[in-house]
Amino acid sequence: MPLVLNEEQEMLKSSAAGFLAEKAPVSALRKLRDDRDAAGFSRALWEEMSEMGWAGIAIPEAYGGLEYGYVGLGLILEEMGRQLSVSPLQSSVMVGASLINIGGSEAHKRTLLPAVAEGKLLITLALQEGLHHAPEKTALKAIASGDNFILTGKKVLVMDAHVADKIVVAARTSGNAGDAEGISLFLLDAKTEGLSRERVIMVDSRNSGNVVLDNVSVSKADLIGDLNGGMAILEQVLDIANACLSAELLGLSLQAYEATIEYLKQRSQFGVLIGSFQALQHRAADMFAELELCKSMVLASLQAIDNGEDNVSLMAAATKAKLCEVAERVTNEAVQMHGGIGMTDEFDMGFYMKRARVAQQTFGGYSYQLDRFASLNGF
Amino acid sequence: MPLVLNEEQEMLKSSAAGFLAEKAPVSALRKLRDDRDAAGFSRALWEEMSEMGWAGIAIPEAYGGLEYGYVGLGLILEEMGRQLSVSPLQSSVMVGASLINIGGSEAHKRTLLPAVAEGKLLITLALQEGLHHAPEKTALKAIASGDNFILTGKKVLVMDAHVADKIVVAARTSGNAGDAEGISLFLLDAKTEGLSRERVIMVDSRNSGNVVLDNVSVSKADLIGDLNGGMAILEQVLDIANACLSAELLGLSLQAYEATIEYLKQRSQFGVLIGSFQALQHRAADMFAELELCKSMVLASLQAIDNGEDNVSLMAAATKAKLCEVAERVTNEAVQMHGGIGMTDEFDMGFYMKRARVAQQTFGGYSYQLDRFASLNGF
Amino acid sequence: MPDLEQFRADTRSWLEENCPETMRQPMMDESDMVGGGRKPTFKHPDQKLWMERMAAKGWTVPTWPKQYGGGGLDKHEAKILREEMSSLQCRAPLQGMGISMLGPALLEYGSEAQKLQHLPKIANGDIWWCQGYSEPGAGSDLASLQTKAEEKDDYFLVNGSKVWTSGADKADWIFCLVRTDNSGSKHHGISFLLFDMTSPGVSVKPILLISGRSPFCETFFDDVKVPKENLMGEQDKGWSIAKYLLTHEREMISGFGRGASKKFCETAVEAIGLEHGRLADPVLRNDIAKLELNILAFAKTMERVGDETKSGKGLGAASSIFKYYGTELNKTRCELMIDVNGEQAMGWEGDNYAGGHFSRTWLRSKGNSIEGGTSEVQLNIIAKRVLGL
Amino acid sequence: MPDLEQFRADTRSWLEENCPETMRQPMMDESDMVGGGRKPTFKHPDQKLWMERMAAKGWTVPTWPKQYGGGGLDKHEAKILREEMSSLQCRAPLQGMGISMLGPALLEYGSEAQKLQHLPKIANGDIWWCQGYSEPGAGSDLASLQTKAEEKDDYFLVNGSKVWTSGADKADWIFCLVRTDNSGSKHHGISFLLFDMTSPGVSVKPILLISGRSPFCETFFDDVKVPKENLMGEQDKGWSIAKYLLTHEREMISGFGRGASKKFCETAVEAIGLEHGRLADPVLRNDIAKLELNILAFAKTMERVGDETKSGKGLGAASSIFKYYGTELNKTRCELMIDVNGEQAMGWEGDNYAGGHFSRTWLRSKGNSIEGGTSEVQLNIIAKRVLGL
Repeated sequence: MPLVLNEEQEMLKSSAAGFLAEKAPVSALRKLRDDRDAAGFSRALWEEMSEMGWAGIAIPEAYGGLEYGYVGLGLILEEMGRQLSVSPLQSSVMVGASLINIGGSEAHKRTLLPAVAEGKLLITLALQEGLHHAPEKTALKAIASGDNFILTGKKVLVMDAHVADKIVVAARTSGNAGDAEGISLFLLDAKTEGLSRERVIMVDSRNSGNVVLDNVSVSKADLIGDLNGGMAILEQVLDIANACLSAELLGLSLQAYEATIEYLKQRSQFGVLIGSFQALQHRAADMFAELELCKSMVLASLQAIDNGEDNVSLMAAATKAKLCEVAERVTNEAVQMHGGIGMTDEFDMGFYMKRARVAQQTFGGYSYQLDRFASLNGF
Repeated sequence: MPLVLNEEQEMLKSSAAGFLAEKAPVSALRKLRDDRDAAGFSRALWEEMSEMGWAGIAIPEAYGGLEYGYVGLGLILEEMGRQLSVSPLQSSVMVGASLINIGGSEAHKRTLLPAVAEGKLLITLALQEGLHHAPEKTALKAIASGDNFILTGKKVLVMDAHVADKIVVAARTSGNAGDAEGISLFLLDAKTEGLSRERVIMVDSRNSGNVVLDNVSVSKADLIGDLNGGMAILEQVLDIANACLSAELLGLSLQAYEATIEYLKQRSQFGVLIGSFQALQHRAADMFAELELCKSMVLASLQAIDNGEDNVSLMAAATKAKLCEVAERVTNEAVQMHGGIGMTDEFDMGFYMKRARVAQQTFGGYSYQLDRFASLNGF
Repeated sequence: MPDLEQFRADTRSWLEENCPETMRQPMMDESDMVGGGRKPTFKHPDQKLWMERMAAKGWTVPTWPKQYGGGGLDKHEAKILREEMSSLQCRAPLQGMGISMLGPALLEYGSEAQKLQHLPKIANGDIWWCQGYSEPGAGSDLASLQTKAEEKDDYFLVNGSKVWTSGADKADWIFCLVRTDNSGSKHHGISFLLFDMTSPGVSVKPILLISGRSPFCETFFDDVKVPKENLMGEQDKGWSIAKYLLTHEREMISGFGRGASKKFCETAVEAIGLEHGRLADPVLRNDIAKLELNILAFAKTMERVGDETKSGKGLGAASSIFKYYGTELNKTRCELMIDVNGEQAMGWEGDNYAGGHFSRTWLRSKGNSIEGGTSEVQLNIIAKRVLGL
Repeated sequence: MPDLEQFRADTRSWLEENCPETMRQPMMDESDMVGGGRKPTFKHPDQKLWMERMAAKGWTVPTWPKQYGGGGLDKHEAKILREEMSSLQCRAPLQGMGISMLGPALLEYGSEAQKLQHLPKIANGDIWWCQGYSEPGAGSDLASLQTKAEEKDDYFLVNGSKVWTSGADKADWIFCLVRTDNSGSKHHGISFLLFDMTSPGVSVKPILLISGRSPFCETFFDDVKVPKENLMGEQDKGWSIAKYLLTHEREMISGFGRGASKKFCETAVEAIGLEHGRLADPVLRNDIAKLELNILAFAKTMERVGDETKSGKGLGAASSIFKYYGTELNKTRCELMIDVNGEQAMGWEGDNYAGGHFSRTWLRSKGNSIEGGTSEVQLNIIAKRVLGL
């Protein structure tokens, strides 16, 4: 498959760009934050997005989706990154639907995916327990009890925890924290007794939260995938999530970068445009090169997923590592090159820097991904 | 002790600078190389240096030295780095004499050190066996046989191997490659039967070589330090050697850097001096900052050795790591900023880059030292 | 030097007796700092006690002459006081622009009357000062300032505005760069005025930063009358005072790189753990090792420059790197702090996230390389003045 | 496309039959390259055989028209040939400035007579060409060239000198930028001449590089007479040809970053070994991981630009990074190669050190970011032409 967007994809990208610039620009995020909005995103907007098919963009047609693949989802996320648009696309489509589609039974798919595709059901994943992403370190215990399992423990950084309808919880059913084997995935209703949710106000003003499970009872029928076999599903879903988050990071980096280049062309200091300073020019040109590499990696890894290639994990790890590195650098340089104004809350650049760091850390940041990339390469 | 040179040290440094600029500049190294000189250094010059006391600079007065400490030796090596002067100061004074002084018996010291201090005896260390510096991986076997040991194996990167009078060989007397315990140090006469030496023409045109031992018999009396206890001595000597090599790297980096700054002030391109290009200015200014840090670290680690402080290993590892990083960057930038002329053999800059890499690698380069620094810090 | 040993012993016992236990804890953030002023705020009553006790001995400003409220210590005694305070972990009793910036400038450039009027009040924490330097749109190009001071009979009439005025919403007085002449080069015609923030025509608007805090303000002057005796130094020649203070400021800000009581790598080991004796995150380990190495090398360089100065070699060229290197190092440290603390560092508020301590500290650090002369300006200065390029 | 499938099958079987086994081994260094010329040197007789067989099919220059000695392949066929050669690891049968630089320029700017005179000899390896661009003292500022060509009756009289002339000591002909007019801007008055290196007045002096090799020369012209029909393109307007060729050259040099048959990390594992499943040197592991990642990302970017061009989007802005990024990447690779190979990489000669293969390759790589437009010039170009700064 050529490493280039086809006409349909180009159209999707430009229509998403237009829609988001109008309906979900940075000012919308700012308003959600300043209003301390209860949902943290606009439900009306999510309805519009769903009507356009975005909630089902990567879901197979058989289950009510558009089946545009993850290249399609990535294009939308890239544009959302540019505008810092907020929606449950990451929690419920990028992760939730992918989980069900990869690991769920036929019954799960039939009942859940069409509702997700319509935007009427939000499914999220509760995975991380400690300070850092480390799926194999899952320790939250699920103890068998008759036909049920009893779950107790705490999860953090659960996207849209406070508004999700269903939560897939990764729990340990055998072995010890650190073993890849012995992790199982349970589909819980968010209103299940014993499950409590706490919204956390994050640095990026988004909607991650904590989920506490206190003797929650789940039926074996609510297992996603095989007992003890959760890791294989998680790996596939996490590869998808990291490639998609890389697309979002690409969009926000491009936006921050382009705004900075524009600023260099307008701002004067010492009687000349600061864009005429060669030291800034060279830093800008070098970042341009890095961003071109990022574009190639994002597209290549999303295509690898859609084509079912056998190097998806390696590509996803490489892409996320690269995007973490470049997004961090570009957002830092954007603030530095803007000078004092870049430090003010009134100006938008801070939002880009904040979102970048959270998206970087989500499902493993630079150090996690570079280590994984090296290990997958056998060294 | 204040982190500043005293008057005596300042005088030593400036007299060394004057002497070396006249007697042992880069052109002398070039001539040694082009003539394929048999010794690889000037014996007459070494005699002059020895008469000034340099060969005994760090040797205690009781054994015929000047007892100026390693700060003194470092000052001379820094100036030798500036001129790329060649002499056995590294092999026989920095390493050989330090080995005897730290690990030798009173008899060893009395018989050997005065001769080293007079410049009449060259002692070197044969340590490395594989591609990389890894003292605890010493595998060369020394098998006990009556009152003797029989040594067989090969050593590489032995400084001045082909001209040394005595060679201290690190050998394994118990345990396995990788164990810190079980290494012993043997003092061998270079003419011992079964010992052969091969000079290797190195990228820096210096005098490292290989030593092959084929059933060489050594007496127990020639042990330096305790049987199986060589590692403790080696560690102290290697800390000294790495701090001193850092001083040499500092000198060569400063010289390469200053020559580059001068070039930026003379060379025109596109009708202006290239030193007026801000991108080059910022790179030069940032390197200036790094070099100031290097100066502080070199002096601090040499003082720590002379004061017998308990953080010598940490300081030596940190200093060598820093100098490796900065010397590599500065010599690379020096060639790049000089452009085409920097690539020619006719111009001296290539010699600085070549010597830098060998001095970096000797007794452990950047990756070895940074790892050691982290480990010594407990992480 | 038996006198100095005696001084050390006396100092230590006085500190042990007089420094309250609560004032021997590390400061958590800016809210633990004491700034004094007409309407001082004290988070804890011991802060007031400690400030007053130290002020009574002149030790809020140990090296200032006694007649101006200082301690009259020579540099050896001052060093001993610093060392003993550090060894007992005593907090600074009083901080702010008055002590660190204006005071030294007054001692150098002020008239006797100005010194007597202002210095004791600074030393006692009676007056909180702020600095009026930067202007909207001027940024790094400080000398292009436009705030106008017209010479009238016995006063200057000040009109214009300042930005990035640190703590202007809490300050009692301001020291301020104004333009008294527009006809020559931009460095000529600048004057240095001191005036009361309660003067009619002064208004202040805090600037909300990306860290969610407001340490800086915009400050507006609308026909503010400043008595002529409040001019410090010569009229039109205030640029030399400005430069003197900029150097001071840079040295202060470069200190951001220092002073963490616990080594960064120890925090990392607690947060991440070890594996085969090495930090369990091998990539982060590398970055942390580089950071620790540079923190060490930077500290040694400050020590070296200090020792060179003490030994009479003057302030060497190495000091020109402090602002640049120190602030860049601190930014790197804060980025790694985010990585090390992971989920905890993503929080913005709430007790579980210490009110967003990590994320806000990280965001605030981004300003270090902008305020007080950007890193780019610092590199320009090194290239031109030190390297002669 | 059944024709293309047939073409692929035919090509493969022809290559299998005709490419000698020795020509299916990776090249070790420059001495394995075949350049042809009047006095060709072949390290191995199969080199000659392979060059002649390929030349006979026109496949030394597969896309050139058949009347000029080329293979007349379209881009799809050419791609198939490349892929099949690569899968069988066939070496390039003939390389040099004639094929990669002058040929494309001749096709674009040459007269029909010039094409017929020169192209077939290039394709057959009969003539070795060198390039006369840089001049002593001009460096990156190519257009300030001073080599003078005075117009006489039926010839130009050329005086001056060139530097960094690649392979001038072995070349038969030179294509050369000269100044035919000094009166206007520096970009005007440059002309593009082709002439025989055996012309009276041409002399050559090899330049010894830090790598101990001499791929470049200084070349001197002393009253060299060049017939007027050897002018390529318009007189005084040679700068456009020069720019065209510079772009070509940069694309060639950027290729240094690619093409290692074995992954770098595999070599590292062999040299250093694993510990707990990770490379035993944890610091080097990090640097190698970054390198491998950037090699991958750079390769994907070249692939993307290629695919964009093929799909009719034209050569995007991304191509402007190739020279800069590719050469910097190769320098990083060579530094790490030194680190990985340690003691072996410190050798300069002798069989035990493969004649200094590692050290000389490393030293040679330093020139990549200087020749063909320095990295600084590339960054200037991106900043101005792409970013509009």
